[in-house]
Amino acid sequence: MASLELRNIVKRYKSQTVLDNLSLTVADGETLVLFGPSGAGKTVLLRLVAGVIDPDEGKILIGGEDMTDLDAEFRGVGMAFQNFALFPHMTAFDNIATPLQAKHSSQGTIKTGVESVAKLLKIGHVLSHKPRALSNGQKQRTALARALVGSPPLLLLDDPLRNVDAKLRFEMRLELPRLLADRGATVIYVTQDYKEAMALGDRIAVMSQGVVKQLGTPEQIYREPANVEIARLFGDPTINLLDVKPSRDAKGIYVGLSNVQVHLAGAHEAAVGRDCVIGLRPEALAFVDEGTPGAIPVTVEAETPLNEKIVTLARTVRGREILVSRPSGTPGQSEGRAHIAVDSKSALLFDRASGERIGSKNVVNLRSGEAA
Amino acid sequence: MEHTSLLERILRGIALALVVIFFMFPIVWILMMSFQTNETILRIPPQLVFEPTLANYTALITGKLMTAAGTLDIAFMRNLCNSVFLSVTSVAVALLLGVPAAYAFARHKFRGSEDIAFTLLSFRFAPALLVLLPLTLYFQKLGLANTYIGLIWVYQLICLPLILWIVRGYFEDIPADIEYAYRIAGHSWFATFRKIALPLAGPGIAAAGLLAFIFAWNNFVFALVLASADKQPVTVGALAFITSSGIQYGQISAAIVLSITPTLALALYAQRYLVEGLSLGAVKG
Amino acid sequence: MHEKEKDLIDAFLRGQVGRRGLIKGLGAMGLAASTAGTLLNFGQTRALAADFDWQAHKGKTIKLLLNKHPYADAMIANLDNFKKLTGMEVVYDVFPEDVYFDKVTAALSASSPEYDAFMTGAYMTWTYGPAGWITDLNEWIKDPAKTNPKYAWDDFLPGVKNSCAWNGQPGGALGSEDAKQWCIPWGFEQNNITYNKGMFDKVGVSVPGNMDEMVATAAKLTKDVGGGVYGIGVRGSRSWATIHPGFLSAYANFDQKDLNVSADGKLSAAMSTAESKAFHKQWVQMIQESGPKDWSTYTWYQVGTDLGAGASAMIFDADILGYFMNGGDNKMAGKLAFSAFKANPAAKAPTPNIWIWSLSMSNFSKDKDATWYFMQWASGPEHALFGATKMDFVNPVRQSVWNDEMFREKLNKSYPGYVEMFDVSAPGASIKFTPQPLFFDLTTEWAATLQKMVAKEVPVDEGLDKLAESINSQLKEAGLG
Amino acid sequence: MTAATIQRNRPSGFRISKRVLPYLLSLPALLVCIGILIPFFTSVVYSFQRYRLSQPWARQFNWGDNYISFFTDPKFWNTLQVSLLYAGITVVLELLLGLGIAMLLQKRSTLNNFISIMLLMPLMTAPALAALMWKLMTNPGFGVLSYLASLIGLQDFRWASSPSTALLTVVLVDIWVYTPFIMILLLAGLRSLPTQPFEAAALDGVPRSFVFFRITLPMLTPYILTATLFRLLDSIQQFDIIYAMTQGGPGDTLTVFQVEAYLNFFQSTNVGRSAALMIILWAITYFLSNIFIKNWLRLRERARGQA
Repeated sequence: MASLELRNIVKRYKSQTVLDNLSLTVADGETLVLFGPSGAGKTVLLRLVAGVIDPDEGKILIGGEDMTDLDAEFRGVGMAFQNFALFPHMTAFDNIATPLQAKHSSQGTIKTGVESVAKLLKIGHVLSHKPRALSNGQKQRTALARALVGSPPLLLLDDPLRNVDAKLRFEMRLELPRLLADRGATVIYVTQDYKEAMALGDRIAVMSQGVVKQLGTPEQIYREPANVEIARLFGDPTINLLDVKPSRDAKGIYVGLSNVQVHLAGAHEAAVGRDCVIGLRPEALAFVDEGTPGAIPVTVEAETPLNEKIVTLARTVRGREILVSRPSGTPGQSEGRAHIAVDSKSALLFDRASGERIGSKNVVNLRSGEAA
Repeated sequence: MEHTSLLERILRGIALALVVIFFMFPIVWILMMSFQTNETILRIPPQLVFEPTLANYTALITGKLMTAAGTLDIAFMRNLCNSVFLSVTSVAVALLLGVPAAYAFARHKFRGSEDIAFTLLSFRFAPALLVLLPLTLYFQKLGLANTYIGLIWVYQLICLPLILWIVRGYFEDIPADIEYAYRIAGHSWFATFRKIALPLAGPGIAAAGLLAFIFAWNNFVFALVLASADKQPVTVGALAFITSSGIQYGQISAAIVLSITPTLALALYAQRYLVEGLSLGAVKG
Repeated sequence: MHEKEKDLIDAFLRGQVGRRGLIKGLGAMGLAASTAGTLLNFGQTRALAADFDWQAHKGKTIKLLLNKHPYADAMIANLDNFKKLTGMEVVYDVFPEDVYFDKVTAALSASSPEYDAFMTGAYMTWTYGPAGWITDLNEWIKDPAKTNPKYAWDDFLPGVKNSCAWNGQPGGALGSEDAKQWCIPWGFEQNNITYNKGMFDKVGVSVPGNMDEMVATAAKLTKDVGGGVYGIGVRGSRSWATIHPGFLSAYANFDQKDLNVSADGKLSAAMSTAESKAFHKQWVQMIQESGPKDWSTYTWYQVGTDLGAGASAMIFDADILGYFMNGGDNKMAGKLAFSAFKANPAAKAPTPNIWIWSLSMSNFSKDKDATWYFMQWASGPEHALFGATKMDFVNPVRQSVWNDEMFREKLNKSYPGYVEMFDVSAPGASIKFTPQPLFFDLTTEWAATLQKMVAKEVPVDEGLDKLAESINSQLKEAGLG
Repeated sequence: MTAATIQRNRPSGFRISKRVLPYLLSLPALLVCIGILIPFFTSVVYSFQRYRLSQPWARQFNWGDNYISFFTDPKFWNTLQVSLLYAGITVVLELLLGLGIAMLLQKRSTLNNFISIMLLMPLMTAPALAALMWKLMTNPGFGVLSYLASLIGLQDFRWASSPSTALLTVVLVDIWVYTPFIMILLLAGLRSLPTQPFEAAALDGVPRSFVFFRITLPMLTPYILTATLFRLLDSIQQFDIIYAMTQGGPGDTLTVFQVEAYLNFFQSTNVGRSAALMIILWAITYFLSNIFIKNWLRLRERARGQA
């Protein structure tokens, strides 16, 4: 199989720097998700690895070998595009067969190869169709099949679920991890959907404006986001962010929320006395009875069932909105006055000016891309 | 456009009919003249009824023209063959040179590519005579005067910029990802060009080629200045019917009809490429 | 060939049998006249071979540039005899007249060695000669080693021959002592009247004898013939060709000139005289009243075609145009008649300006001696006679052909009045232009001015003054004025 | 796959560098055109000379004299005026007519497709021959158009032979030959427009004139620009039709640039003046095409940006 190493990649378009001195290592067999908003440079990065565009500076190593100056066809990677990029003048079969044809495989090998991957992706019945006769889902599977069919050691998947409907996306999100694991390939997966990122990634690299802001396991990213922005991107409903100024008393470090002192667990010493933003995941809040220590009085304004959970919009006495999430079927309050409590262990504190998280344990060395 | 009133449909029909009459009438009239002798053509006022004769076509095809001054040898069929040969070869060469260049301009934004592309296009707009006259001197020195090669070269002045400019638009309209996908699948740039870019731009290339063919076919002055009689196209050849014993109107008409026929046949054959090909969105760039 | 026939032809060539006797004799042997002609030429070929080494350039090839014209057709029809005589190969390019001279200019200005000899008009040599594109042919004509003794340079009509010789000085007299023979005349045209007898009889008019009568006759014809027929056909396109035929012939008859040449050789425009203005007025009036409606697009083709098709009642143009329209499948074939025309009542005789189709030798020819072999054959007495009697090579430029009874008889039979017309106008026939390199500038602008006058865009007097002014400034600019 | 198997896919032997490739692809086309550039510069040199073929001894550099003399030469100003007028009239009329016809034929149907191919026939007629055809048809005697004109009361209509109608006649021929060119480009454009905006407008009951001026025209602009560019620059250089019909006459009515330059070269053999005229014509076309292409590129960028 193949590991991937990017060293100090710089890519500019005209005066704009799209990738700024980016370094990244992906281990053999690992699935790395590139996550970030559009324009972050994810797709450019993928194309650099594929070899269809060239970096201005830096080196690309695949399987330990320098491939920077090698054209795409010599890199032996497989890629699926966000817009599928199917060849409109070829049947699905021929589309899928192109990587095998490039290897000058025999007709028989090609047929077997295409049909087996088509079966795996459940598109065996549309192989004779041209792309325009395929549904979006079928197109997406065809594109995926084409990327997989040559058993490439390195797979590049550029947001393959972006242009398919919700149902299919849901299905594929379940299917894909197994599929990728079975191939045993090294995978780089680009997405803008945090759930996809969480579901698929062994590690996630969160990108923004051409640099990796945070690199870590899905757990790390969720629990210890490097900054407010990342915290906001991961999680649905989005994290509650409230301005606070942590103080210290005998019991430890606390913040004031609606005149209630909420004590935080964990190492937050650095935050004391600074203008901060506190991040509270909706699921880290729970309805409690009045009188529970640290209970914050709120007014429930609305309640929305969201699949397996229920999201409640509440308002604090200072008028700040707050989202509370609880699993369906658990007790809660749907209107009127209520009290909520904070799971103090999961509270996150960010510097208000810079947005950086304060007191992180796993500070990422962003320049080298390696976790400290 | 769905709900059109009856009145509007009638008006549209009338407008279309007028258009067809204006553009087709001269063709029809020339077609009729080509089946008449000089005598019936010269009747005043002109008449619709006549006894058709194939004499004009016979004269053109056999190369024997009967006139007051005796039988003249005419080389009209030779002119026709020259036109076919010159136009086909020129367009073929222009495609061979222009399509890869158009691809380069479309896909690779290399240093100075816009300037070079514009320079190439501007050749299309240089007055032909400006280049042609000194060119005769150089051709003489290079031994290209009076050769088909020299002529085909000069014809590039008409064909190449047209093809370059139009085809470039088609290539730009093909999403780059489709080509990337093929490269990543393990194919060389040349295979990608051949198997992906060319087939996808095919109708556009055909339409551009057809337009270039029409312009090459219609050219008059290049061969006249640069080549001897045996290499003249049909546009020059049709003038041979203005003879000292009178203007052979019937034969001129037949010559015009014969000279339109090959391009028309080509256009009919390739008609789906012409409109649909052009509407791929390439002309807009 | 049978011995008897050979003997007969040889006897003819020795002068023992007259031409008519020859034809009769051959006819009795069952040969058609045309075959007899070819045989005759073949015999001449053998006779020529006896006195001159025609085979000196055997195996060589020369290439000609020809205009699509009956003269060229006649030459091509006889070409096999030349090939047999000399063992040379001749290839040729024929171009339609519409583009012919442009093709010549293109080839010569590129110094192309492709063509060895080409057809041209005498006017064109005023450009080609100074440009160094063509050769002075005196070098060959006067060299007995290179020219067949029977070539008979003196046989050429002097006026025509001299019109092809110019010393290269702007304004220099044609045919002067120091003149260079830029081309050899081949066939020529005088400008006279060809008219439709039937129409003249119907309306009851006779052939006009001067300009006033011509204007009146043309007007009457236009009014009375009916069927859209107009009175007089003359050329009118925006080209030198509009000036040189009838127009200049009549103009010269009033002793008017295009240019004045001063003692020190300077040129100046001469068309703004009172006489010139009076003549222009008459001419313009004639076209307005009785000319073709689209006169300004008329070249000799339209002028001729209209006459042949019965759309015009008379033309004042090249006599040979009338000749051609009187034959073939033209509607009016056989119904046309010819007459010389003297525009000025005070003049003694007609003074037709002439157009001379000639042969020139390219200066870029790679083998001029071989080319001359072709030229002397093509302009030689034998071919001239062949062309005149067997083909439509009118008007021949050799006196011997005009003296030939068979030729005169042929003309008299089918073209009544043609010979008389020729005889009347020939003494006064010559080129009436002043030779100078700006010939085409001058005549094109003159034609454009005429067009403006006919369209009433400018009064005649003013137009001529402007024309003279413009021409004077161009002459100055070119260092000639 | 191991590193070793990747190794096997490595290119061997000669390989074209990615940077060189585009130059390599465009080089042949460029070379062919550069060959034509040399005579262009020769013409520039001629234009700065006093150069008549018939007076080779007087040939010398007179630098800008050929150009300077144009300023005081009424013939030159007439040429400039006629050329611009001709180009302006033909392009505007052909554009309007071409757009109208394209809209009539917009709907895809067998009949419309057939008509659009039929309408291309004038374009396939060489302009030189088309001029000949129209000359035959406008002959005052047997010409059918003259006859038809006389039927509607235009006795004696003189077409190309009268200064007052000559321009009209050649413009008519130009329209006949080249409107199909514009028509086919605009038809292609119309048919490639997305349908949604039109459907939406129709549903909302937006007036048709509004749809035309606010939706159709703006979306069609790139096509219109291309068509106008090609036609305008061809039209200002028109030669075949005018030369074949009137040789620039009657009078100086139609002495457009190329006709004047052609006559200057082939009849007057005044190479210097001929070259100077064409250099000016070239400068005009270069200037115009520059404006058009700049706009065209900008429009295209914008269209791409939206996509």
